[in-house]
Amino acid sequence: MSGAMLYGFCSTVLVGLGLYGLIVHPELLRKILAFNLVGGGVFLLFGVIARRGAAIGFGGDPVPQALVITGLVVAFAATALAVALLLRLFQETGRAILQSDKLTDAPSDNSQP
Amino acid sequence: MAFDAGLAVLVLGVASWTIAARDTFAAVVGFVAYGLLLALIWVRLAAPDVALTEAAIGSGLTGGLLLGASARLRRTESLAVGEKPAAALRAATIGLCILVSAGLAAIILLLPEPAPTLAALAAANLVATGLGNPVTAVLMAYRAIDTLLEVVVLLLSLLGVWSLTPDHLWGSLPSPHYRADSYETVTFVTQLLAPIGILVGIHIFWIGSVAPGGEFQGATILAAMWILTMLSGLVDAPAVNRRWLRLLLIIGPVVFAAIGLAGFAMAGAFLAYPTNHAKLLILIIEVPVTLSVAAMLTLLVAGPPERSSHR
Amino acid sequence: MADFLLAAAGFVLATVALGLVRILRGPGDADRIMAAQLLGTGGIAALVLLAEANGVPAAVDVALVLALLAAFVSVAFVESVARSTADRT
Amino acid sequence: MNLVFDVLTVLAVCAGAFFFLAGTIGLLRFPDALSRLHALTKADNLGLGLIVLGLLFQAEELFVALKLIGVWLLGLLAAATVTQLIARAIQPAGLRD
Repeated sequence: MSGAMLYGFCSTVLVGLGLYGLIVHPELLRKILAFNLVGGGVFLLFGVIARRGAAIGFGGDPVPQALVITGLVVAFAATALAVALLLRLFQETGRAILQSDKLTDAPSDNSQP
Repeated sequence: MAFDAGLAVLVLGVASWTIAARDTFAAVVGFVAYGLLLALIWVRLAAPDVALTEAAIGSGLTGGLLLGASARLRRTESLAVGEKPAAALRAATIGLCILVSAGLAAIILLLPEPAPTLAALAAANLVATGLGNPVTAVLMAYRAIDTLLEVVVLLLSLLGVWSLTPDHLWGSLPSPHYRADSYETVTFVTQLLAPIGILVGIHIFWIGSVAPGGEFQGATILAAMWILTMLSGLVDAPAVNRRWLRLLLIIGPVVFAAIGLAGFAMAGAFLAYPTNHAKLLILIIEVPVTLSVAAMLTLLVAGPPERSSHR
Repeated sequence: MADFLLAAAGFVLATVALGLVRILRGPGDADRIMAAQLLGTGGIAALVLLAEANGVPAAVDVALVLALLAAFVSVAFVESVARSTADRT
Repeated sequence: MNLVFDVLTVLAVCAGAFFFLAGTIGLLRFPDALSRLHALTKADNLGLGLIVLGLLFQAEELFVALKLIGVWLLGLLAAATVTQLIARAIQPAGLRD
């Protein structure tokens, strides 16, 4: 197995890990973090495909590499927007988590075990 | 090979930590480390351009943004306890994630041989663009429309962030936590670092035409230095309704689109460059785009206006 | 020479990764920042070693950017810790 | 001459790697935060410095050598900032003086 393939499998696990965090964490900031983790995994997958396309003296196919650069910038823009929305939500409601309906509005300190 | 295996294990460990950590702040620390390790992997994958972007945006700027957010949300953390989904749901989620990972892994195993590549095409037309770096050529010439749209996406997300401003604060300054009463150490470091950082930013931007680097990487460094001067209280964040700020934000996309339209007259298509002047035109686009992108990134981190201008 | 430098990069990364246990254990934010700082420096060292070992001179630029952003992130780190501590008291 | 440079590189890089190891062990084993900070600075300043020094012997262009030194100086600056700020933050007196 080549180094590139190794990173390919690494990227698939990263996507799975991030997806798990995205679904399971109730805190919205943790969801944003997990989303970025998934992003990193997807970009890495692109990188592996670019590396496989190495030809005529280039270490990799420049087209997927350029796509990843675009993707990183757009992911940052999405993250910044998500963080701004989250902070605004926090200002309005005092909460930064997704809560189930059955919980009451008033935050109580005895929720800790 | 052993190095690659070690690096892969390390990345997976840091990623698991980012998901599993109880404290959000610690998870963000893990995320910054994750970005750093990814930058190393990009070097191993012979993609130094991407490594630069990952180090600058993926780790640095995103890390700074999330750190600020986690600090402001810290008090809510204890509330999240007990809100974790039920064990059955978590088990189902694990199953789903394993399925997704396995599917992706199968795709990797089934990738066609020999791998399709556009490297030869990119190289063949490199001379016509006057550039030496194929990645920059893709970004600025072959797929210039993607890059134009990317700048527009940045601008739109900034508009999205600004639209979260409460009515009475419109026209005021972003983010309350950039205080003037910062530590002297931070002020000193900023005074030392900012000029060097601006030089490095310009260097990274300038070499982008022949070597790894380019406008987005350079712009990110410039943005980081601007944010640093705000963090240290040396300069205040600009009020969002300043005319110079608005001009700075739109000059990049406007010049880009204008030269794109001029492509109809000069070479017969949108964003087509006449053969002899391609490099000059690309440079004319890149300088204002770098400045605009730097301003957009800075303001995206600073967030919506939150305080009035007179203190 | 390339093999030696690659091995050195791996060694430095492995040691600083050990330091990451500090992030896990804490106990305080200060220790977490220290561990992250150590990982940052180790990552920079690994990058310059890789630049020479892989013959990718551009990796030195990556290290330069990383060093610059490390200073930026560390200031953001400390400011946010200071802020959240001030919020709590 | 090349051999001499190679030997110097190996020596300096090994010494640098040693300081990283020492710094990590210190970070893990030292009892309190201030002494851990002390261990950290050794890895930062000397570890990176020696590795950069070792690579300088291999640098073929002046510009690359200057960039390597720049990396080290920036690393020093980041480390010094963090050290200073952490030391201040963990003082029992509080965050600000």
